[in-house]
Order: sequence, then structure tokens, then C-alpha cells
Amino acid sequence: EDAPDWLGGELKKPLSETRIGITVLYPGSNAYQAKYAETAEAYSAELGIQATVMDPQGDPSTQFDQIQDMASQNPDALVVWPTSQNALIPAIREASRNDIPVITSNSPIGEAGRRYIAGHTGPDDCAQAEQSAEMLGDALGGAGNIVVVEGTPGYTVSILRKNCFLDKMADAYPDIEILASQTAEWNREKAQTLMETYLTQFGDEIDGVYAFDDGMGLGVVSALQGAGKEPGDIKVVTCNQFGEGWDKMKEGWMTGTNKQSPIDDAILAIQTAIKVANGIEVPALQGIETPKVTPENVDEFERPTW
Amino acid sequence: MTDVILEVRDITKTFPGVKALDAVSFDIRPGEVHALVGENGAGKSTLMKTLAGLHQPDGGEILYMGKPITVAGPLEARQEGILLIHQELSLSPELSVAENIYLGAWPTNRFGVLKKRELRQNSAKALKALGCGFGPDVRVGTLSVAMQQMVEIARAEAFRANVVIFDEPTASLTDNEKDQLFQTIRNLKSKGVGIVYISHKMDEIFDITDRITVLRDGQVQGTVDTAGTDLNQITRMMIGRTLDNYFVKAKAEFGEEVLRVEGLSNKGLFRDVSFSVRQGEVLGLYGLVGAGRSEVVETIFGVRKADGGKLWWNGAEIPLPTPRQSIDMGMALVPESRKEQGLVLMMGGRENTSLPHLQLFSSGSIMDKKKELETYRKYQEALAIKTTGPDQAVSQLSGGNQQKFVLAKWLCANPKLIILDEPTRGIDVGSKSAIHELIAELAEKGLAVIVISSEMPEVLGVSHRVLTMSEGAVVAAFEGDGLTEENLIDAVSHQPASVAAE
Amino acid sequence: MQDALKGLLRRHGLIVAFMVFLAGVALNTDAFLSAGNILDVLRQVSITGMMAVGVTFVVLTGRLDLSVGSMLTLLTVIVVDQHNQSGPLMAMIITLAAGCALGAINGVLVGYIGLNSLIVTLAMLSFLQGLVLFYSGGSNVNITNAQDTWFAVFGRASLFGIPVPVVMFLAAAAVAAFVLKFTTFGRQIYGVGGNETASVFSGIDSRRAVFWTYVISGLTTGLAAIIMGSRVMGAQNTIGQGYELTVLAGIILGGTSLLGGSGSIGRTVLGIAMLGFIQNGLLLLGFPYYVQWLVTWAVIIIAVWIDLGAKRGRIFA
Amino acid sequence: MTDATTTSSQSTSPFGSVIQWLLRNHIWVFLALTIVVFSLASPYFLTVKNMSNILTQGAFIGILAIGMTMVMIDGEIDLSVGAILALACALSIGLQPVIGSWPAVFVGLLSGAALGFVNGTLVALSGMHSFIVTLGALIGIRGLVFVYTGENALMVEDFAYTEIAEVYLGPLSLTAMLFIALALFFQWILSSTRHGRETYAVGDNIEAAHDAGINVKRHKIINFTLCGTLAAVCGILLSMRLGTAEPNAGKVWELWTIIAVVLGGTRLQGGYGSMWMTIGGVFTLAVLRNGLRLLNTPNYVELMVMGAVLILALVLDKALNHRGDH
Ligand SMILES: Nc1ncnc2c1ncn2[C@@H]1O[C@H](COP(=O)(O)OP(=O)(O)OP(=O)(O)O)[C@@H](O)[C@H]1O
Ligand SMILES: Nc1ncnc2c1ncn2[C@@H]1O[C@H](COP(=O)(O)OP(=O)(O)OP(=O)(O)O)[C@@H](O)[C@H]1O
Ligand SMILES: [Mg+2]
Ligand SMILES: [Mg+2]
Repeated sequence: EDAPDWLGGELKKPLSETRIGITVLYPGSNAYQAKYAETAEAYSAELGIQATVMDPQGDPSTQFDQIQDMASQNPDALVVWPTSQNALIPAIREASRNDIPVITSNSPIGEAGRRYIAGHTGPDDCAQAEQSAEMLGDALGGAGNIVVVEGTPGYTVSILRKNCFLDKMADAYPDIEILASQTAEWNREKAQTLMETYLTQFGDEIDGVYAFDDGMGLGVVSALQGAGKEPGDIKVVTCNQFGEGWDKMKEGWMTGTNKQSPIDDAILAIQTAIKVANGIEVPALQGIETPKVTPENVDEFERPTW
Repeated sequence: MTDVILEVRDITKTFPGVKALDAVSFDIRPGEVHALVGENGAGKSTLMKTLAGLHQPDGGEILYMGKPITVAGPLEARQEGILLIHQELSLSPELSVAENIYLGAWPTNRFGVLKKRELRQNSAKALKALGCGFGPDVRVGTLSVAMQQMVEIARAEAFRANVVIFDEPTASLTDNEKDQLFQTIRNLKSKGVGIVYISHKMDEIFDITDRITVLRDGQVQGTVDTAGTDLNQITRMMIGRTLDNYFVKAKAEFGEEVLRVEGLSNKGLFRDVSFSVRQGEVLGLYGLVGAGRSEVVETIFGVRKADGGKLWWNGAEIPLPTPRQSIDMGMALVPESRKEQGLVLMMGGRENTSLPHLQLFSSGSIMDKKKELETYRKYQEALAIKTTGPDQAVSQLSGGNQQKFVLAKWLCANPKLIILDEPTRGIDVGSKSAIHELIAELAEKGLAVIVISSEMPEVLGVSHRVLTMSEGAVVAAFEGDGLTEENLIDAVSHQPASVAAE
Repeated sequence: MQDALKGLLRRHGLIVAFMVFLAGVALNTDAFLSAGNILDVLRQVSITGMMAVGVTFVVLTGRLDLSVGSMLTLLTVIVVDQHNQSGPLMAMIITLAAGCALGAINGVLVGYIGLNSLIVTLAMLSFLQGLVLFYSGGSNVNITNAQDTWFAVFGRASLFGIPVPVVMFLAAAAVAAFVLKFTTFGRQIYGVGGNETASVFSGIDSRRAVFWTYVISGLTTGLAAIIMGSRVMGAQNTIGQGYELTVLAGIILGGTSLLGGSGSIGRTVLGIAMLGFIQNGLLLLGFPYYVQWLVTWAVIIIAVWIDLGAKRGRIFA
Repeated sequence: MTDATTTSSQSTSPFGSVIQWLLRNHIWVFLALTIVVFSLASPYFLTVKNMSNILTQGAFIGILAIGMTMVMIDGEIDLSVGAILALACALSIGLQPVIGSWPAVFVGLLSGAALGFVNGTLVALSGMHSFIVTLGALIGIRGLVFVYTGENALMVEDFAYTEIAEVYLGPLSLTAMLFIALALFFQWILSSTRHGRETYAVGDNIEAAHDAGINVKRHKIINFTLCGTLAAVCGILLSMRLGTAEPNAGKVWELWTIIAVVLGGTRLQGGYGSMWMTIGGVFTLAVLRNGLRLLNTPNYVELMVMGAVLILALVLDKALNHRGDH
């Protein structure tokens, strides 16, 4: 069988005999993850490999079980989108001790687990959060009051998108004050409720909003619309643009976000997994692009299908 | 050894709204069977529960072997040697016989580990002493009611009790089982155990007891030697009058047949029951508890499914109805258990009264509260029910007043047939005779009435005709001059060949 | 005077405590008792409130419905998806019908077959979560023409200055209160919850009554899904997760007994509103989000205990 | 054996008593059936490695289920076990830098016992239904977890901690061994100690138990405390497994636990059940989840199958045992 171009090496066994296990954060919870899971399945089918895609529903302990169950079937490689930075290290350690190469995708695993993985692929959540801080800081001209709408606390993504944003803000925009920061649990309706409360609480003091993802950003925009605000009155910055967010940006409601493609993300992960399955060296870290998206350049991007 | 094991002096116990015991004094001698009689609610069970540590008295003292004691709890009472065998079975069906005998007082080592062998052996010994036909390892839930009763009695043996209190022990026993129980009681008695025997069955009282104490409204009416008294004296002490002028019988003017049942059967409960009842007639159903009378009427009414049988209503054969259909036809069932089957306790009298006939108090499904209230008032006055208002939760009312609301709820739709299952259970003397008068009045108005009662005088007093049931079958029917105590007792105990039920 | 106060506390202790809480927050933040904020809170609780109205029927019969959260998710996904496919009107009809049908399944299992309601609705919770993922294929759904659909009315518009979802919630509560208080069906519900055996002896078909309470619960969940879909103009596969607990907490807080037979829609509205104001008040005071959970814990225990203690005339059991 | 589960049969023929036994323990038939089905469906199912996984994975819900069984036989319910687990997990990791590993584990254990005690005391003193009390606790204790962790996942400093639970005896992990040992121990408690028999007596007929002098309140407090403690044990084992304390750990596990216990056949209204049944229920659930994963069934199928199986179990139970309840 011919090795695909991207492989960069020889196939040890035919693709049709290659077995990969994939466990994705929580495809039920947002469009990005759903698209990722969908792509993973479609791309695996296209390549003709045997892939198992699992959904731990955001529960690290369930994901732990899934890694164990998949490892017991001796797959050629495992792809893990970790629900938790550290909780899966023992499971990954166990797999790697059984000579099953593991790559992590999308979210990195904690320091202590790095030596058990063959590589990491995916966007850099921290960089995205910093980008968001920059976009928001610049849009406000370096001064003003903002509120933050957080994801469900405790998860890797939430932690990175919070800490990196706050650090960047503190460093680069000391005159921007954070009035409040609360969770909306990745839930669009709860984000709307939270923003309504912020508006009551701070009224016109709010100049900008940072939401951890576009889904919650949309909830924020709904609240702004409900409060009779005009597009651009309050700058809304998020991470990771969705299709609807793209529309809202064109309407002027969104001030900044970044493009992150679940398709690229999933494909890169699977390609990397096939590489390690065939014993081909991969870089420790392979990123996917997450360019800033702002009203100025939004037309250069296609409307996301997720 | 004193000549008194246990003495109660001036014990008083008040529940919210009820003075259950009013300066009660009472004593138990070794080797005697002391009867405690009185109407429902007289305070018998309360007095005994006080002795057994389940209630703490408000005043007075208890002397045990001549020394004042406080019975802190049921466990203490049992360890002292005072054992109460409850009116309602007090067993855990999922546990074994042995574990039930020693319920809560299992033999254990210091760490609370059961000494299973000791438990089994001691229980087996106790069971053997009673001549029980089952072993200590059987799960109590699989035993018959009588066998379960024996498990409770085995506690007396197991705990070497000095005082054993039987609270209506024969309520669910057959004659054979009763004989066996009496043998047990005589055994205990010969060992010098003091026995308190509570029962509503006078024949038993005169059969087995040595002394009788009568309670009425929480007060002792007196203690007499069984040998020196008779039924009339005891009854008078209990209710303040003799029974002759106590019951009112409706005029015997009968109309059309309202209900006829043929061959009604319900597997395991009763079989082949046939009878009929006419307008203006009061039909009594007499039998010992467990004879299956309640099940028969519940099946006719439709809350139970029948296995077979035919039903005629006003002369036309109809399929066995659902409760809704029964009510709509004009049948009413005043059930046996007022708290479980009769009333929604947290509702007021008004809502309880209208519950079976919501369609009569509504137009287009919307309640007509005015009409509801009017009806409530009518019956509240007619039956002289004491309440603070139409919405006072019936749970707060006395038993008699509760029972009157059960009656009100069925009378307000003018039924053609009313079935009363133990209508006077737990009801005070005044109300009781009021209900008897009401029964007569209803019959004279042309209703067909079926009365179930375990009280023989009541059945004899109110009925024109009495069917006796035993073990799920109608065994005899009596009317006119045949309505005598001897006949009824004979019928339920000896089961003579079936007399024609018409 | 003192007696009057005692009586007031005993009968309306919950309301009094709530007023004290409101006053406390209001003293610390101006915004709290503004009309705008009050309407905001009411709008926010209108979804859980709507569901709670239906679930109250179930609880009054002495049963539980833990499936409403998952059902809300499914129905929101359905209403949004159908909106794109069949238009707003059909979408709403389909959603309400689906809600009733799902309720009917619960109703048959609990009412007619007589299975334990806790376990049945727990099983349903899991089953419906699966069904959502199956229906949506895992992805989010959005209303494509969000700008120009009249469907937006339910989540976003106002009627005489009062948000439409609040109007819907209060209207549903009023209808439900009327049904419970003034109709024969309502009387049957209280009868079955208060004493099922006695109700059966009174000719009430308790199985049928229980069945219909679940249908009602499904219906109000359908209405809640319409508000949700319209408010969010989209749906996530997790959007109703955990709502069953909020709904139940509100009902319990109101003082409706889980054993059935006592409670009312008014109490449920009060309980749900209290949860909303507590959450809002704590946020306005700047407490972290999860502190409201601690407060909810305390409030539930204290409120229910007081209620129970007042009923039995004694604090301790 | 003379415990409540096995003294049922009054029937005379050995065949009849086998049927009797099966009716009261149908979970084992169910478990055997699922094992057969999955063995035929997946070549990976009946491997030592996979069996070992099932035992370990089941053990977590299993340990919660032990406490839940005690509480449920009492006629009560504890919805707060998932939250208690999370707090114990967080404390046993979060306190390690301050007081060292084992003291931290001990504090975690204590926290579970204390919260269980609080639940039990509230139930006993207030007379509120335990559903309400523990629903409140489920919400509130999760709040405590977030307060303590400051919303972050706490990580152990020394990953050697995660090796503690990695002890294997053949295919049995330490966790699985602990579960089985605890289950057997509590089965012994139930069948052979005063407290165990009280548990049945209280759940079966609380009036009779009270009238027999059993201190029902104290008894219930003890069982809730046990349940809380076991939840903490589960949390600590989870902390060893994951090396991390997630503030969201154990979310909805109370539901899985209740499902496992009820699946086993323990009666929700109390008075009837055993650890044997719970072990059966726990492993049936674990086998189902594991088997469906091995068959690569989509997540939604797993959720739907779980719901359907549970209802099926209820219907079967109803049909077989004619136990009326609503
Ligand atoms: N726990 C209680 N709380 C309130 N009232 C009670 C309680 N127990 C008994 N009573 C009341 O005390 C009175 C005496 O009741 P008790 O049970 O002692 O009667 P009894 O003589 O045993 O009647 P019966 O023949 O029906 O068994 C009744 O009015 C009863 O309603
Ligand atoms: N206390 C009891 N506990 C359990 N089962 C009982 C009890 N009493 C009777 N039974 C059973 O119920 C069946 C019918 O009893 P039921 O009480 O309905 O008879 P009854 O003639 O109506 O007596 P009563 O109305 O005086 O109680 C019998 O088979 C009997 O074994
Ligand atoms: Mg009595
Ligand atoms: Mg009867």
C-alpha cells in the first residue's frame, strides 16, 4: 500500500489494519467538539483505519476508564483530548508502559505527564487567551472596565483561558479594570443570564466583555441586544469563533476572537497518531493556527461550519 | 415475694386534646390473668404502653416488686421482665423468627456481633415450649398471621417475663389457635407470671381471666373478680347502660331487591359468596376478624378484582363495576379503616365530603364551591360534627368526628345501597348510638344497608338478617327469632352445614 | 402583638425570612430592587419556573420527575431544529406534542404500571440524554434566520414592559393554580397525593390522575423549551442539564411536600423566585458563583425544617 | 446462611427453592447474561486485562453503593455521595503539601464522616425526608468543593501517590480488592451484627423497631455517617487513581450509584436488600458500560441502553416479586 504524502515514512502495516482509539472531551457540549468528533470519524473512514471515537462527557474519571478500555484492546495508538490536565496522567502512563503510544490533542496534559506521551497537537489555548486580551485591550484603547464570562471552572481549557488572559491583561493593560468574573458553565443561556446581571450591577460602567468561548459570547450579545445596546457599544471578545459568532461579528456585535478549526485539529491529531503508530518520529508539539479574527479581517475567513 | 408484681398508682397521661389516662390505679398479682376491658379509645393500650416504656406518664407512679421504677424505654421494660404483645403486630417481616423474637435485644458480644447460635438455640427453645410448628430460621414475612402472633408470644418465653400483656391477642386467630394460646397463657400462669389480658370478646374474658378492671374514658370504673360478676354488670360499667335499649332496629318494611351477588370468589380470600339485600333492609355480616367480610364488600364495590361471580343491581345483571361505576350507580362503601381508606387526612371536612362525587359539585369540571360548602354545612349540622370550620384538617379531629365525615361523604349523594364496614370502630358511646339510629333511619327511608361488625350485640341490634362468615365462606344466615348470640357464636365457631342464605 | 408576630412567623416564616434577605441585599446594592433587575430575575427564572409549574402537579401526587432537565434539552433542540425545517408554528406544535408524549411515557410507567417514579425518571434522564445526542448528531443547532422570525417573541419581547417569558410563566402558573384550586382534576390530584387508597375508595382513578400529571409536566417543559429556544436562538446538547435539580429545589423550598397532597403553585412560584433572587442578589454582592450553592443548601434545610416544625408544632421530630 | 436474602424459601422441592432464589437474586442471571452477550460480541471482552479493568472501574461506584445500600435498606436515600467524594478527593490532595500524604488522606476521610454525620443528624432531628436533606447537601457540598479548590483542579506534587493504588493481586487492583473486602465486610455487618440487623428492622417496620427499643435516630445517624465515610474512601481512591482533584469529580455519580443498588434488587423503600445484590448490580452496570465501549457504540446508545435496562429491571422486578410501590 502507498503511504500517504503527509506520513513522511513507511507504513509498517496497511492502514486498514491500523487501529486507533480516540477520546474527545465532550462532543455534546459545543459545536467545536461535535465537529471535531465528526471529522475524526469521517477522516478515519476516509483513510480506512479502524478508529474508535469515545465521549467521556467531560468526566475525567470516565475518560480514565475509556483509556484503560481502549488500551486493553492493544490499539496502535491512542488520541486523548484530556478532560483534565493531570487526572489522566496515570492512565496515560499505564498505556505507555504497555507500549501503546499516546498523543494528546487540543488540550495539553500537565508537565508531569509529558514524558508518557509521544506528542501533542492542537491549538494553544494560552496563546488564544493572550490574543483575546490583546484584542480587547486594543479595542478599549488600553483603558476601561471589563467583565469576564467564564467556562465551567476546573477544566483545563477554563483554567488556561482564564489565567493567561488575566496575566496578559495585568502585564500589558494595567489600566483596564476587571469588574467581575463569574462562570456561565459553557452554557449559552446562563451566559445571557450572567450578562444581564452584570448590566444591572454595573450599568454603563462596562466597556468590554471577555467570554471564554463564542457560544457564551453569543449569550452575552443576546443580553446586550435585550438591554437595548447598539453593536459596538460594549466590546465583546471571545475565543474560538463559531458560525453564528461570525455572523454577529459582521453585524458589529463582536470585536475580536480567533479562528480555530476543529477540522484541522482532528485531522492533525489522526495523522500524528498514524505516524507514531508506524514508529515515525513526531515533534513534541505541533500547533494549529489560531489567527486573530476582527471585524477588519473577518471577510478573509470563511464562515465556520461549526 | 409480695402478692403484687406490678402496681400502677394514679397514672395520668394526656395527648394533645385527649386525657387518655386519668389517675388510673391498677395492680397485677403473680399467677393471675387480669382482664382490662373498655370501649375503643378507653385508654387500655395507652396504659399498657406506659407499662412497657413506650409512653412516659405525666403523673403517678409504677411499683414493680414493691419498688417504684421508671420504665425508660421498651428495652428496659423487657429486661425488667415486662413484655407487651402489641395490638397491631409489631414484627419485621424480612427478619427471621429468631431475630424477631429478640428484636432489638439480640444476644451479642461486646462488639455488637450477633451470637447466632445462641440466638437460634434460645429461640428454638422458646418456640418449642409454645409448641410452634416452625423453626427459628424462617422469614417472618412468609408466616400466617397466627404464626406471626406466636412469634410475638415467644418473646414472653424467651425473656422469662414476669408480666405479660396481651393487647387483643385473639383478634386474628382461629379457634384452634385460640385454644393453643389459652393453653400457653395457662402455662405462663402456672409459672407465676402475671398476665394482663385486653380483649373486646367477653366470652374469652369470662373463660380465662381471674379479675376484670374496667376502663372508661381514661378512668377506672372498678375492678371485680370474674367469678363474682356477669356480662351485664361489666357492660354497664363499660358504657354506662345496658345493651337492650341501646340499639335501634329499623321497621322491617322491605322493598325491591337492590343488590344480589352470586358465586362471588376471590382466590385466597373468600369463595362462592351469594346473598341479596332489599330496600329498607339492614343485612348484618358477622364473623371473626379475617373471615373475609371486608374483602367481599371491597370486591363488590370494585376496589378489588374478583376471580368469579355475578352481580345484579336493581334486578338487572351487570358486570362487576369499578369504584367509579359503583358510586355512580348509587352504591356507597364506608370502609373499615377510616384513616387509610376513608379520609384524606390533610384535607378539611368540606373537601373530604365532596371527594367521591366531584361531578355533583362542579359544572364543566369547575368546582362549585358554594354548593360544596352548603352540602358540608348540611351534614356537619345533621351529624353534629365538631369542627372549627370546613377546612380544618380532619387529621385534627377525634376518631368519632372523623368517622362521621366518612359517613357524610357517602350520604351526601343519596345512595341506594350503603355498606358500612365496622362503622363504629373507635367511636365513643354517644356517637355510636347516633350511628345506630342513623342506620335505622336510612333503612326506613328505603336504602338497602349492609353492616359488617365484629361486635355481636351491634350486629344483632341493628340487623334484620345476619350472614355469618368464616374463613372466606358464608356459613349461615339468621333472621327473626334466629338472631341470637348462641346461634352466631355457634355458626362462626362450629361451622354447621350451610343454612339457606335466603 | 407578640402572638400575632409568632403566628405570622409560623404561617409565613419563609416569606418573612425572604423579605429580610431582600432588604439586606437591597441595602448593599442599589440596583437590586430596581424594576429592571426584578424583571430580569423573573425573566431568568421563567424557564425553571415554567417547568416547576408542571412538576408541582407530579410532586403533589407524591411522585418525582427528574427527567425534565434532559427533556428540556431535547425539546429545545427539537424546537430550534424544527424551526429551521418547518417554521416556527409547526416547530412549537411539534415541541409541545413531543413534550406531552414524553410525559405520557413517564405517566404510563409510573401511573399505570406503578413503577417507582424516582428510578423511572432517572432512567428517562439517561435515555433522553442519549436521544438528544442521537437527534442532534452531537452538534449544536441554531436558528438560522434569528433576525426575522417572530419566534423571537417568546424569549425576547416585552408586553407592556413585562418580558414575554415572564408573562408566559405567570400565565401558566395562574392557569395551573386555577386548575388545582378550582377544578375536579385539581381536587383529584390533592386526593391522590394526600391518601391514594382513600381516593381509590372514593372512585378516583389514581393511575389516570398520575398519568396526566406527567403529561402536564411534559407540556410545561415543552413551553419552557420554547422560551429557551427563543431566548437563546439555539441549543446546546447540555443546555438543560441539571435543571431538574433547580426545579425540584424551588418546589421543595416553596414548601410543597415530597410526600404529596400538600403544597401549591403559589408556593412553587415563591420558591423558584427565591432561588432566582438569591442567585442574583449574591452575584450583585460580588460573591463567587458557587457560594449561592452553599446558601441554597442552608436555605433549603432551614426553610423546610421551619415549615415542617410549624406543621407538627414541634421543632424536633 | 441465615441472612434475609437466603431464608426466603418455604417451598419444599429443591427446584422450587432454586426458582425462589433466582426470583430474589435475578441480578446474577442478568449479569451472567450480559457477560455472555459481550463475550460473544467482542473478542477483547473476556480477557484478563479487561476483566481487571471492569473490576477496578466498577469498584468506585461500588464503594459508594455499599454505603448507599446501608442507607437504602434503612428506607432512606443519600444524594450527596458524589459531592462528598469530590470534597474528600480535594482535601486528600490539597492538604498534602501542608500536612503530608497520609494525614491528608485521614482528613479527607474525616470530612466524609463529618458530612455524613451532618446529613444523618439533620434527617434524624428534623424529620425531613432524606431526599430533601441530601439534595440540599448535594448542591451545597459541591459549593464547598469549589470554595476549597478555588475552582482549580488540584494536583499531587509527588506522582508516587498515584502508584499507591497500583498494587495488583493478579487481575485485582487495590481498589477492586478494597471494594470487595468492604462489600464482604459490610455484608457481614448486615448479616451478623446488631447494627446490621437493626438496619433491616428499621427499614422494614420502623414502628416495630422503635417499639422494640431500637434507637432509630442514632441508628440512622450511624448509617449516614458510614455512607459519607465510604464516599470519602471512594474520593481518596479516586485521588490516587487520577493524582488530581477535579472540583467536578463524581458529578452525577450518585445517580449511577442509586441505579446500581436498585438494579441489584435492594428495595428503595427499605427493609430488603444485601451487599450481594449490590455487588451484582455494580458489576452488571460496569460490564454494561465497559461492553458497550468495547463494541464501540456511540455515547448516545450507551445512555439509552442504560435507561432502558433500568426500566426493564424495574418491570421485571415488579412482575417477578409483585412488590407494589409507587
Ligand atoms: N400517640 C397518641 N397521640 C395522641 N392521641 C393518642 C395516642 N395514642 C392514643 N391516643 C388517644 O388516647 C385515647 C386512648 O387510646 P387507646 O389506644 O389507649 O385506646 P384503647 O382503649 O386501647 O382502644 P382500642 O380498644 O381501640 O384499642 C384515644 O382517644 C386515642 O385517640
Ligand atoms: N391483622 C391482619 N394482618 C394481616 N392479615 C390479616 C389480618 N387480619 C386478617 N388478615 C387476613 O386477611 C383476610 C381477610 O381479613 P379481613 O380483615 O378482611 O376479614 P374481615 O372479616 O373483614 O375481618 P375484620 O373486618 O373484622 O377485620 C384473611 O385471609 C386474613 O388471613
Ligand atoms: Mg388499643
Ligand atoms: Mg376486615
